[in-house]
Amino acid sequence: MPDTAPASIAALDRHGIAARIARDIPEGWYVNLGIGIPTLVAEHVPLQREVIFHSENGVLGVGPSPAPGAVNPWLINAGKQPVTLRPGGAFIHHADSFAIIRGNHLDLCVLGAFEVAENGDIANWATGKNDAASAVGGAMDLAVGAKRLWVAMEHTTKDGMPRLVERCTYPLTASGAVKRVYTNLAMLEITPRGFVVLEMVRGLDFEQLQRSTGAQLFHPE
Amino acid sequence: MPDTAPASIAALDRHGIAARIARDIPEGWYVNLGIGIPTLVAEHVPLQREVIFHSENGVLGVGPSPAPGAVNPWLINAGKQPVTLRPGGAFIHHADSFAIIRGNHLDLCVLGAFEVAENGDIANWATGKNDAASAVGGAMDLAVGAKRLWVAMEHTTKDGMPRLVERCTYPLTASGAVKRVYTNLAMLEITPRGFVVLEMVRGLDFEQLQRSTGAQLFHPE
Amino acid sequence: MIDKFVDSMAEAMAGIRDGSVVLLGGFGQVGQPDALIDGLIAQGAKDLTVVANNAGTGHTGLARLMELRRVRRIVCSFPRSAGSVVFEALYSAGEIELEIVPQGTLAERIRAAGAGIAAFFTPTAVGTRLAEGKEQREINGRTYVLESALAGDVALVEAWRADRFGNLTYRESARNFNPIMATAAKLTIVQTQQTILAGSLHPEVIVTPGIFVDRVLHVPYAMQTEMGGPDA
Amino acid sequence: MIDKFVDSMAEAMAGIRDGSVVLLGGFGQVGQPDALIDGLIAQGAKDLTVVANNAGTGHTGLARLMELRRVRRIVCSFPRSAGSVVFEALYSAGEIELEIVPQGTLAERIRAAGAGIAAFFTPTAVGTRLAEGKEQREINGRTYVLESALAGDVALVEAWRADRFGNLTYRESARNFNPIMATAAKLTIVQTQQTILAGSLHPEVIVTPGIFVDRVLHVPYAMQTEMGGPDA
Repeated sequence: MPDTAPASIAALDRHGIAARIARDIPEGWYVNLGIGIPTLVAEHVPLQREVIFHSENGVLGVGPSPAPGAVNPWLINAGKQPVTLRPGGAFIHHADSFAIIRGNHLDLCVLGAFEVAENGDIANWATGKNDAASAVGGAMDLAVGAKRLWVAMEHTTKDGMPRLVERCTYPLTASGAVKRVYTNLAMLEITPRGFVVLEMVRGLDFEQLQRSTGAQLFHPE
Repeated sequence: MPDTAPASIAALDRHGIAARIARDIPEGWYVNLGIGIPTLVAEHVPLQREVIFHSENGVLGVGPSPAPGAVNPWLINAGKQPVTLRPGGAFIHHADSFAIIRGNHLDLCVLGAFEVAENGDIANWATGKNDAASAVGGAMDLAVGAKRLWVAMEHTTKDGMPRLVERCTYPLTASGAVKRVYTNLAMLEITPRGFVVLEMVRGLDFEQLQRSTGAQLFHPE
Repeated sequence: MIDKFVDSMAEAMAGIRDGSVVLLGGFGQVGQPDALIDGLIAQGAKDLTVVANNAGTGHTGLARLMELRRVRRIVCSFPRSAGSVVFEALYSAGEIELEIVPQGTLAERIRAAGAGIAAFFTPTAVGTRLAEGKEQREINGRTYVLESALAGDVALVEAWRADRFGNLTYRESARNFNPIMATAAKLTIVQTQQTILAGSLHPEVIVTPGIFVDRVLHVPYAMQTEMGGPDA
Repeated sequence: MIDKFVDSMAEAMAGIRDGSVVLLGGFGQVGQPDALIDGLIAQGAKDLTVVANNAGTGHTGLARLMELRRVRRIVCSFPRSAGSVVFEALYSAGEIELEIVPQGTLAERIRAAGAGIAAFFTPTAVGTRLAEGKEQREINGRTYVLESALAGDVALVEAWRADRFGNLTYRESARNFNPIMATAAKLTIVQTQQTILAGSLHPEVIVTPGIFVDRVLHVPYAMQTEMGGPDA
């Protein structure tokens, strides 16, 4: 395909976003992965690079999914999927698990989101004022507690509406918490200026990315 | 000796006070014993009557002192004496240990005191305003946290001054906390009326006890 | 001799009153005291407030208790999930009250109740809908919201092993809310998979000391899954 | 490969700065990180604030650190005890600051720092000299006092067993303040009696998960008692 056609944009799929995030996680970090694309990140961290995955339900050292037939019914992650335990893992109770989260001990949390604003606000748990029974789970604790909050999401909605915005329209999960956003199109850092584009996928230019974004984008200084 | 002479008062010694308290502790209670006379209480609870003694430094199920030569240097009580562990015992950390205390889970705490007032105030940690470096330890937590606070002490000072008073003169450990006082002369309950005398030692009459006490005494209703 | 084992579900459930606040251990299906929830269904108490992470799935257990209109109010972090059909129907019909609490705040409020802490300042939910109307305060340059202790009348707990003193261990991720709920209720009732009848658990590995436990019912897992509980 | 073991006391103590707040585990002599305290004495940091249950005894360990005028301030529950001669001399000479905290409040303030709780309402000390000047509030008919989190720059911890991930267990009553102090400092340094070199501790019996631990030094007990520490 010719390089100039829109179809040549090498947008990432869900695993592509997860793999891109995995590249930025060094050995030795303690990391919590939210539901959705974030959960896929673990699959892209090589087992020999020791990263300790934490799950809200009191598991440190979450390992890969078990083989079919080897499922342990007592061992699930926060997404309620069966998992395994890696060497060095530990079981703790819920108050201790959230002491880890709230107490700023996690090096990183990766969450999905509906919207991220240029001031670092994140909305990822409820879609409107009427949705009073939305499930917040541990997202608010994770968003304020981890040393770094990164978001993994599609750059726009299925209808093409931007998810990176000036101000969130959905109910907030936390204010001013997001440090980085990894989308199918780009990797952006949130700075006092706003969204700074650190990487774009092949075939995409800055103006195209700006048109898919609901807030001003900046080049790195 | 004739029954009427003052010398015939069968005042209790320290072990006598401890033994009297031990009689009132039923099987199954969780009990914290302070330093001094209270610590002796455990010796007077028969081993077949299962009482679980708690120590602030994270021990549940404190047992008798070890035999000489069988001292375990890792196992002490809050008075820093070597102890043993009884069946059913558990080790916990300090925050969990004081969660037990503050959270109202102990059936009983027995403390020593300098003074107890008729309103249940207790003073047991510092003797004056100048004594700014006094050691409070866990006494304040125990006094407010246990379901029942009993005090074990001599009825008067060595100089004959009353320790049961209208208002404490020493710095308080807790206000309105004491339920019962066991002394070398009597056992008294603290009620909305004040000190009610439930028992006196043999040879002592109510008027004599009143003269040794700095607050009004009452008969049971 | 101290012996917290009870012989029947009826004995385990005795005295639970209408209007009680009931703390339910478990996260999803794991660590949930399924047999005791069935026992509570049979016991009959109503007008309950249930504190749990989830609002039940399918038509069994907590969902069944709600379906029978025995739950007036639920306090949880994750009400709507796959299979939460009973909750959703009751909620949209206005037949159940809901208090949503962030999961860590829920855990800490329960832990505070057990530890004698009346209230605490947490950074979670500041600036969000769930902090609206709550006292906020800036401490060392950061804003915190005041949350209060959440105590229960009854806690239903699933343990892995228990001894006659009520000392408990849990299995893997089934630990979750169980240890903190055990500390926060006036009456803590435990179902355990295994019992240490001849002696006691090792003092270094006990997660919940017996001081927090009132009654223990032995519910071997096979019995529980095949028959829905020992009395079913 | 994650490996939190360090090979020398110098490596264990690297970077501790003047003016640090140092949390010292232990209750009396039990669970006290004696070798690490000796290491801190050798390391040289001064103008320290020490948080510990006791204020040292005799002329070794914490007492020695104070005697060398390296401790500006001590926060503890039980300053004056048999043998606290160095503390008493410094205190009556006005050469050390003292903050007395009830033992349970001390433990809870440390735990709060590790758990991201900025402050909490406790019933302890209400109506006493130790609550004077502090915010008080009636909650559900009872009066509570507001206490704030107490964080450290450095925690010195004594463990029984440690693995390369920094997971720890403790021995009997040597557990005491160690697990909560491990959670509450920017830099947590551990001395351990035993190491699990070939693998890792059992996940059900770990008391302190490695996430709280930065450095582990292997200090077998005999070495420690006979020689005053591996580098002494």
